[in-house]
Amino acid sequence: MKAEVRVLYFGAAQEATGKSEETIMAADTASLRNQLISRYPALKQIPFRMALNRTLLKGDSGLQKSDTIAIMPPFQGG
Amino acid sequence: MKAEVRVLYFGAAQEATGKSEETIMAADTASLRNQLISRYPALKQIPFRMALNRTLLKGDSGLQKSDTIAIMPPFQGG
Amino acid sequence: MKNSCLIKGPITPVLISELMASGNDDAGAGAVSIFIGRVRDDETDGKRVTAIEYSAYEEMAVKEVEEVITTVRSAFSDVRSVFIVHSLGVVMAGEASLFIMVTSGHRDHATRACRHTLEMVKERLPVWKKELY
Amino acid sequence: MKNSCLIKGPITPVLISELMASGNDDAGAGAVSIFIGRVRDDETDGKRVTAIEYSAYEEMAVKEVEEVITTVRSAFSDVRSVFIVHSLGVVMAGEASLFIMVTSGHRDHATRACRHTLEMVKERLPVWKKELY
Repeated sequence: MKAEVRVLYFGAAQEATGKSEETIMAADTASLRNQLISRYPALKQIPFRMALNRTLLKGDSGLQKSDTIAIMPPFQGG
Repeated sequence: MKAEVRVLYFGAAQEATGKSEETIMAADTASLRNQLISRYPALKQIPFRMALNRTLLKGDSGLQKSDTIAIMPPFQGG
Repeated sequence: MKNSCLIKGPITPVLISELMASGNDDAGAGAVSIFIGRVRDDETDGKRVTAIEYSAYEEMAVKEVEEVITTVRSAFSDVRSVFIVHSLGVVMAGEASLFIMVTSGHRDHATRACRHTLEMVKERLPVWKKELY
Repeated sequence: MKNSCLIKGPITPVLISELMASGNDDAGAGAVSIFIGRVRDDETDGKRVTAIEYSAYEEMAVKEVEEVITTVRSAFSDVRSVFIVHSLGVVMAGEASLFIMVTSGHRDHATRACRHTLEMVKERLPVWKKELY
Protein backbone atom coordinates (compact mmCIF):
# COMPACT_ATOMS: atom_id res chain seq x y z
CA MET A 1 0.00 0.00 0.00
CA LYS A 2 1.30 3.42 -0.87
CA ALA A 3 2.00 5.98 1.82
CA GLU A 4 2.52 9.70 1.62
CA VAL A 5 6.09 10.42 2.71
CA ARG A 6 8.15 13.55 3.09
CA VAL A 7 11.19 13.60 0.79
CA LEU A 8 14.17 15.87 1.55
CA TYR A 9 16.83 16.70 -1.05
CA PHE A 10 20.39 17.63 -0.10
CA GLY A 11 23.53 18.83 -1.86
CA ALA A 12 23.63 18.06 -5.58
CA ALA A 13 20.23 16.34 -5.33
CA GLN A 14 18.74 19.73 -4.50
CA GLU A 15 20.15 21.17 -7.69
CA ALA A 16 19.09 18.11 -9.72
CA THR A 17 15.47 18.37 -8.54
CA GLY A 18 15.27 22.13 -8.13
CA LYS A 19 13.69 21.77 -4.70
CA SER A 20 14.62 21.04 -1.10
CA GLU A 21 11.58 18.97 -0.19
CA GLU A 22 8.21 17.64 -1.30
CA THR A 23 5.68 14.91 -0.44
CA ILE A 24 5.44 11.80 -2.60
CA MET A 25 3.27 8.65 -2.56
CA ALA A 26 5.31 5.43 -2.53
CA ALA A 27 5.01 1.93 -1.09
CA ASP A 28 8.70 1.34 -0.44
CA THR A 29 12.11 2.89 -0.96
CA ALA A 30 12.90 0.87 -4.09
CA SER A 31 9.83 2.16 -5.92
CA LEU A 32 10.46 5.66 -4.55
CA ARG A 33 13.96 5.57 -6.01
CA ASN A 34 12.60 4.55 -9.43
CA GLN A 35 9.92 7.21 -9.29
CA LEU A 36 12.44 9.92 -8.42
CA ILE A 37 14.84 8.95 -11.20
CA SER A 38 12.11 8.97 -13.83
CA ARG A 39 10.76 12.26 -12.54
CA TYR A 40 14.21 13.91 -12.27
CA PRO A 41 16.56 12.37 -14.88
CA ALA A 42 19.48 14.46 -13.54
CA LEU A 43 19.33 12.37 -10.35
CA LYS A 44 20.60 9.37 -12.32
CA GLN A 45 24.07 10.96 -12.38
CA ILE A 46 24.18 11.21 -8.60
CA PRO A 47 25.10 8.12 -6.54
CA PHE A 48 22.68 9.04 -3.75
CA ARG A 49 21.88 7.06 -0.62
CA MET A 50 18.68 7.37 1.39
CA ALA A 51 18.03 7.92 5.07
CA LEU A 52 14.72 6.85 6.59
CA ASN A 53 13.80 8.98 9.58
CA ARG A 54 17.39 10.16 10.07
CA THR A 55 18.95 6.68 9.78
CA LEU A 56 21.00 5.67 6.77
CA LEU A 57 19.32 2.78 4.91
CA LYS A 58 21.47 -0.27 4.26
CA GLY A 59 18.88 -2.05 2.06
CA ASP A 60 15.35 -1.31 0.97
CA SER A 61 12.47 -0.68 3.33
CA GLY A 62 8.71 -0.32 3.30
CA LEU A 63 7.27 3.14 3.89
CA GLN A 64 4.60 4.40 6.23
CA LYS A 65 2.65 7.60 6.41
CA SER A 66 4.68 10.52 7.78
CA ASP A 67 8.01 8.80 7.22
CA THR A 68 10.80 11.15 6.19
CA ILE A 69 13.18 10.08 3.42
CA ALA A 70 16.37 12.03 2.79
CA ILE A 71 18.05 11.88 -0.62
CA MET A 72 21.75 12.17 0.16
CA PRO A 73 24.61 12.50 -2.33
CA PRO A 74 28.09 11.47 -1.07
CA PHE A 75 28.98 13.30 2.13
CA GLN A 76 31.50 16.15 1.91
CA GLY A 77 31.95 17.29 5.50
CA GLY A 78 35.22 18.13 7.20
CA MET B 1 96.41 9.12 25.54
CA LYS B 2 94.16 10.69 28.11
CA ALA B 3 92.36 13.93 27.39
CA GLU B 4 90.70 16.40 29.71
CA VAL B 5 86.98 16.42 28.89
CA ARG B 6 83.99 18.27 30.23
CA VAL B 7 81.38 15.94 31.76
CA LEU B 8 77.76 17.12 32.18
CA TYR B 9 75.28 15.31 34.46
CA PHE B 10 71.52 15.42 33.88
CA GLY B 11 68.38 14.24 35.66
CA ALA B 12 68.96 11.43 38.13
CA ALA B 13 72.68 11.42 37.27
CA GLN B 14 72.89 14.87 38.78
CA GLU B 15 71.48 13.57 42.06
CA ALA B 16 73.69 10.46 41.96
CA THR B 17 76.86 12.53 41.55
CA GLY B 18 75.81 15.59 43.50
CA LYS B 19 77.02 17.88 40.71
CA SER B 20 75.98 19.17 37.31
CA GLU B 21 79.41 19.18 35.69
CA GLU B 22 83.13 18.63 36.16
CA THR B 23 86.29 17.96 34.12
CA ILE B 24 87.78 14.47 34.01
CA MET B 25 90.82 12.88 32.33
CA ALA B 26 89.92 9.88 30.16
CA ALA B 27 91.19 8.24 26.96
CA ASP B 28 87.81 7.03 25.70
CA THR B 29 84.16 6.77 26.66
CA ALA B 30 84.43 3.15 27.86
CA SER B 31 87.09 4.00 30.40
CA LEU B 32 85.24 7.18 31.34
CA ARG B 33 82.13 5.12 32.08
CA ASN B 34 84.13 2.78 34.34
CA GLN B 35 85.77 5.70 36.08
CA LEU B 36 82.42 7.37 36.75
CA ILE B 37 80.79 4.23 38.11
CA SER B 38 83.64 3.55 40.50
CA ARG B 39 83.72 7.19 41.58
CA TYR B 40 79.92 7.44 41.99
CA PRO B 41 78.49 3.99 42.90
CA ALA B 42 74.91 5.38 42.74
CA LEU B 43 75.36 5.81 38.98
CA LYS B 44 75.38 2.01 38.66
CA GLN B 45 71.60 2.02 39.26
CA ILE B 46 70.95 4.43 36.38
CA PRO B 47 70.91 3.07 32.81
CA PHE B 48 72.55 6.19 31.41
CA ARG B 49 73.59 6.87 27.82
CA MET B 50 76.27 9.31 26.77
CA ALA B 51 76.29 12.12 24.23
CA LEU B 52 79.57 13.31 22.73
CA ASN B 53 79.42 16.96 21.73
CA ARG B 54 75.60 16.95 21.64
CA THR B 55 75.27 13.73 19.63
CA LEU B 56 74.03 10.52 21.22
CA LEU B 57 76.73 7.85 21.17
CA LYS B 58 75.79 4.51 19.66
CA GLY B 59 79.04 2.77 20.56
CA ASP B 60 82.27 3.77 22.27
CA SER B 61 84.50 6.58 21.08
CA GLY B 62 87.93 8.03 21.71
CA LEU B 63 88.09 11.39 23.48
CA GLN B 64 89.93 14.58 22.65
CA LYS B 65 90.73 17.68 24.64
CA SER B 66 87.71 19.97 25.08
CA ASP B 67 85.18 17.29 24.12
CA THR B 68 81.91 17.49 26.05
CA ILE B 69 80.35 14.30 27.34
CA ALA B 70 76.78 14.33 28.67
CA ILE B 71 75.63 11.65 31.11
CA MET B 72 71.97 11.13 30.25
CA PRO B 73 69.45 8.94 32.13
CA PRO B 74 66.38 7.81 30.12
CA PHE B 75 64.57 10.78 28.57
CA GLN B 76 61.32 11.94 30.18
CA GLY B 77 60.12 14.77 27.97
CA GLY B 78 56.58 15.34 26.76
CA MET C 1 29.58 25.11 26.14
CA LYS C 2 28.12 21.98 24.61
CA ASN C 3 30.71 19.44 23.45
CA SER C 4 29.40 19.12 19.96
CA CYS C 5 27.43 21.20 17.59
CA LEU C 6 26.85 22.64 14.16
CA ILE C 7 27.57 26.35 14.10
CA LYS C 8 26.78 29.05 11.60
CA GLY C 9 29.89 30.38 9.80
CA PRO C 10 33.56 29.75 10.50
CA ILE C 11 35.01 28.29 13.67
CA THR C 12 36.92 31.38 14.77
CA PRO C 13 40.18 31.41 16.75
CA VAL C 14 38.20 32.84 19.68
CA LEU C 15 35.75 29.95 19.60
CA ILE C 16 38.63 27.49 19.34
CA SER C 17 40.25 29.05 22.41
CA GLU C 18 36.97 28.70 24.29
CA LEU C 19 36.58 25.08 23.25
CA MET C 20 40.15 24.36 24.31
CA ALA C 21 39.62 26.10 27.65
CA SER C 22 36.65 23.88 28.40
CA GLY C 23 39.01 20.90 28.25
CA ASN C 24 41.41 22.50 30.73
CA ASP C 25 39.64 21.74 34.01
CA ASP C 26 40.57 18.08 34.05
CA ALA C 27 44.04 17.68 35.56
CA GLY C 28 43.88 13.95 34.83
CA ALA C 29 43.90 14.64 31.09
CA GLY C 30 47.58 14.45 30.26
CA ALA C 31 47.01 14.41 26.52
CA VAL C 32 44.98 16.63 24.22
CA SER C 33 44.75 15.86 20.52
CA ILE C 34 43.15 18.38 18.17
CA PHE C 35 42.30 18.35 14.50
CA ILE C 36 41.24 21.50 12.66
CA GLY C 37 39.95 21.34 9.11
CA ARG C 38 40.24 24.56 7.10
CA VAL C 39 38.96 25.72 3.73
CA ARG C 40 41.78 25.52 1.17
CA ASP C 41 42.15 28.10 -1.58
CA ASP C 42 42.38 25.32 -4.19
CA GLU C 43 42.48 26.16 -7.86
CA THR C 44 40.25 24.17 -10.23
CA ASP C 45 40.08 24.94 -13.96
CA GLY C 46 41.95 28.17 -13.42
CA LYS C 47 39.49 29.42 -10.80
CA ARG C 48 40.50 29.86 -7.18
CA VAL C 49 38.15 28.83 -4.35
CA THR C 50 37.41 31.85 -2.15
CA ALA C 51 34.93 30.13 0.18
CA ILE C 52 32.86 27.00 0.74
CA GLU C 53 29.20 26.99 1.62
CA TYR C 54 28.28 24.04 3.83
CA SER C 55 24.80 22.58 4.19
CA ALA C 56 23.65 19.65 6.29
CA TYR C 57 20.76 17.42 7.17
CA GLU C 58 20.93 18.94 10.61
CA GLU C 59 18.63 16.62 12.57
CA MET C 60 20.53 13.60 11.30
CA ALA C 61 23.96 15.23 11.69
CA VAL C 62 23.32 15.92 15.37
CA LYS C 63 22.34 12.29 15.91
CA GLU C 64 25.38 11.02 13.99
CA VAL C 65 27.74 13.21 16.01
CA GLU C 66 26.35 11.78 19.24
CA GLU C 67 26.80 8.25 17.90
CA VAL C 68 30.37 8.96 16.80
CA ILE C 69 31.21 10.24 20.29
CA THR C 70 29.63 7.18 21.92
CA THR C 71 31.54 4.85 19.59
CA VAL C 72 34.87 6.58 20.16
CA ARG C 73 34.46 6.63 23.92
CA SER C 74 33.69 2.93 24.04
CA ALA C 75 36.56 2.05 21.67
CA PHE C 76 39.22 4.04 23.56
CA SER C 77 38.91 3.52 27.30
CA ASP C 78 41.49 6.16 28.26
CA VAL C 79 39.51 8.92 26.52
CA ARG C 80 38.04 11.52 28.88
CA SER C 81 36.23 13.91 26.51
CA VAL C 82 35.41 14.28 22.81
CA PHE C 83 34.43 17.57 21.12
CA ILE C 84 33.14 17.88 17.56
CA VAL C 85 32.14 21.18 15.93
CA HIS C 86 31.28 21.62 12.24
CA SER C 87 30.46 24.81 10.36
CA LEU C 88 27.35 25.45 8.29
CA GLY C 89 26.97 28.25 5.78
CA VAL C 90 29.81 30.23 4.25
CA VAL C 91 33.40 29.72 5.42
CA MET C 92 36.14 31.71 3.67
CA ALA C 93 39.41 30.18 2.45
CA GLY C 94 41.83 29.99 5.36
CA GLU C 95 39.05 29.77 7.94
CA ALA C 96 38.27 26.66 9.98
CA SER C 97 35.17 24.56 9.29
CA LEU C 98 35.85 21.53 11.49
CA PHE C 99 37.17 21.23 15.03
CA ILE C 100 37.78 17.94 16.82
CA MET C 101 39.35 17.65 20.27
CA VAL C 102 39.95 14.50 22.28
CA THR C 103 41.42 14.45 25.77
CA SER C 104 42.74 11.35 27.49
CA GLY C 105 45.04 10.29 30.27
CA HIS C 106 47.92 9.38 27.97
CA ARG C 107 48.98 10.21 24.45
CA ASP C 108 48.21 6.96 22.66
CA HIS C 109 44.44 7.03 22.97
CA ALA C 110 44.17 10.79 22.45
CA THR C 111 45.98 10.72 19.10
CA ARG C 112 44.37 7.53 17.83
CA ALA C 113 40.87 8.46 18.97
CA CYS C 114 41.19 11.91 17.39
CA ARG C 115 42.10 10.39 14.05
CA HIS C 116 39.32 7.82 14.37
CA THR C 117 36.80 10.56 15.18
CA LEU C 118 37.94 12.51 12.14
CA GLU C 119 37.47 9.53 9.83
CA MET C 120 34.03 8.82 11.25
CA VAL C 121 33.00 12.46 10.86
CA LYS C 122 34.09 12.36 7.20
CA GLU C 123 32.22 9.11 6.62
CA ARG C 124 29.06 9.65 8.62
CA LEU C 125 28.14 13.34 8.82
CA PRO C 126 25.44 14.31 6.29
CA VAL C 127 27.15 17.52 5.21
CA TRP C 128 27.58 18.88 1.70
CA LYS C 129 29.65 21.68 0.28
CA LYS C 130 29.54 24.08 -2.59
CA GLU C 131 32.69 25.83 -3.71
CA LEU C 132 32.41 29.59 -4.21
CA TYR C 133 34.85 31.32 -6.60
CA MET D 1 57.51 33.59 16.39
CA LYS D 2 60.08 30.88 15.97
CA ASN D 3 58.62 27.47 15.12
CA SER D 4 60.33 25.59 17.86
CA CYS D 5 61.79 26.32 21.21
CA LEU D 6 62.24 25.52 24.83
CA ILE D 7 60.38 27.97 27.04
CA LYS D 8 60.54 28.71 30.73
CA GLY D 9 57.39 27.62 32.59
CA PRO D 10 54.05 26.38 31.26
CA ILE D 11 52.81 26.73 27.70
CA THR D 12 49.90 29.05 28.47
CA PRO D 13 46.61 29.22 26.55
CA VAL D 14 47.69 32.67 25.29
CA LEU D 15 50.93 31.27 23.89
CA ILE D 16 49.03 28.37 22.32
CA SER D 17 46.67 30.85 20.63
CA GLU D 18 49.67 32.77 19.29
CA LEU D 19 51.31 29.60 17.99
CA MET D 20 48.07 28.56 16.32
CA ALA D 21 47.64 32.00 14.77
CA SER D 22 51.07 31.77 13.18
CA GLY D 23 49.82 28.74 11.24
CA ASN D 24 46.79 30.66 9.97
CA ASP D 25 48.32 32.63 7.10
CA ASP D 26 48.62 29.64 4.80
CA ALA D 27 45.30 29.15 2.98
CA GLY D 28 46.73 26.02 1.34
CA ALA D 29 46.90 24.29 4.72
CA GLY D 30 43.59 22.45 4.86
CA ALA D 31 44.56 20.37 7.87
CA VAL D 32 46.00 21.28 11.27
CA SER D 33 46.87 18.59 13.76
CA ILE D 34 47.84 19.54 17.30
CA PHE D 35 49.04 17.61 20.31
CA ILE D 36 49.24 19.16 23.76
CA GLY D 37 50.90 17.33 26.63
CA ARG D 38 49.81 18.39 30.10
CA VAL D 39 51.01 17.66 33.61
CA ARG D 40 48.71 15.07 35.21
CA ASP D 41 47.86 15.19 38.90
CA ASP D 42 48.82 11.52 39.30
CA GLU D 43 48.87 9.91 42.70
CA THR D 44 51.85 7.75 43.62
CA ASP D 45 52.18 6.13 47.07
CA GLY D 46 49.32 8.26 48.34
CA LYS D 47 50.97 11.51 47.29
CA ARG D 48 49.47 13.66 44.58
CA VAL D 49 51.69 15.36 41.97
CA THR D 50 51.18 19.11 42.12
CA ALA D 51 53.79 20.06 39.52
CA ILE D 52 56.67 18.77 37.44
CA GLU D 53 60.03 20.45 37.15
CA TYR D 54 61.59 19.90 33.72
CA SER D 55 65.28 20.17 32.96
CA ALA D 56 67.09 19.66 29.65
CA TYR D 57 70.43 19.46 27.95
CA GLU D 58 69.40 22.59 26.11
CA GLU D 59 72.10 22.79 23.42
CA MET D 60 71.41 19.20 22.40
CA ALA D 61 67.62 19.53 22.67
CA VAL D 62 67.59 22.45 20.24
CA LYS D 63 69.62 20.42 17.75
CA GLU D 64 67.38 17.34 18.18
CA VAL D 65 64.23 19.41 17.62
CA GLU D 66 65.63 20.72 14.36
CA GLU D 67 66.50 17.20 13.27
CA VAL D 68 63.03 15.91 14.18
CA ILE D 69 61.46 18.65 12.07
CA THR D 70 63.73 17.89 9.12
CA THR D 71 62.96 14.18 9.38
CA VAL D 72 59.19 14.71 9.60
CA ARG D 73 59.13 17.12 6.68
CA SER D 74 61.04 14.73 4.46
CA ALA D 75 58.89 11.75 5.48
CA PHE D 76 55.55 13.49 4.87
CA SER D 77 55.60 15.46 1.64
CA ASP D 78 52.22 17.13 2.17
CA VAL D 79 53.37 18.75 5.43
CA ARG D 80 53.68 22.55 5.28
CA SER D 81 54.86 23.46 8.79
CA VAL D 82 55.91 21.79 12.03
CA PHE D 83 55.96 23.50 15.44
CA ILE D 84 57.48 22.02 18.60
CA VAL D 85 57.54 23.79 21.97
CA HIS D 86 58.62 22.20 25.26
CA SER D 87 58.58 23.67 28.75
CA LEU D 88 61.52 23.90 31.11
CA GLY D 89 61.26 24.59 34.83
CA VAL D 90 58.12 24.21 36.92
CA VAL D 91 54.78 23.38 35.29
CA MET D 92 51.75 22.92 37.55
CA ALA D 93 49.30 20.02 37.25
CA GLY D 94 46.77 20.83 34.55
CA GLU D 95 49.17 23.12 32.69
CA ALA D 96 50.67 22.29 29.29
CA SER D 97 54.33 21.34 28.94
CA LEU D 98 54.42 20.20 25.30
CA PHE D 99 52.88 21.68 22.16
CA ILE D 100 53.17 20.13 18.70
CA MET D 101 51.41 21.48 15.62
CA VAL D 102 51.64 20.17 12.08
CA THR D 103 49.88 21.76 9.11
CA SER D 104 49.44 20.08 5.74
CA GLY D 105 47.30 20.22 2.65
CA HIS D 106 45.16 17.26 3.62
CA ARG D 107 44.28 15.42 6.78
CA ASP D 108 46.25 12.22 6.34
CA HIS D 109 49.75 13.66 6.57
CA ALA D 110 48.83 16.20 9.26
CA THR D 111 47.52 13.56 11.65
CA ARG D 112 50.23 10.97 10.96
CA ALA D 113 53.08 13.49 10.99
CA CYS D 114 51.83 14.96 14.28
CA ARG D 115 51.85 11.55 15.91
CA HIS D 116 55.25 10.75 14.43
CA THR D 117 56.65 14.07 15.70
CA LEU D 118 55.28 13.30 19.15
CA GLU D 119 56.94 9.88 19.26
CA MET D 120 60.26 11.32 18.09
CA VAL D 121 60.08 14.09 20.70
CA LYS D 122 59.52 11.50 23.41
CA GLU D 123 62.37 9.34 22.14
CA ARG D 124 64.96 11.95 21.24
CA LEU D 125 64.62 15.08 23.37
CA PRO D 126 67.12 15.14 26.25
CA VAL D 127 64.59 16.30 28.83
CA TRP D 128 64.14 15.06 32.40
CA LYS D 129 61.46 15.61 34.97
CA LYS D 130 61.11 15.69 38.71
CA GLU D 131 57.71 15.31 40.30
CA LEU D 132 56.82 17.84 42.97
CA TYR D 133 54.23 16.90 45.64
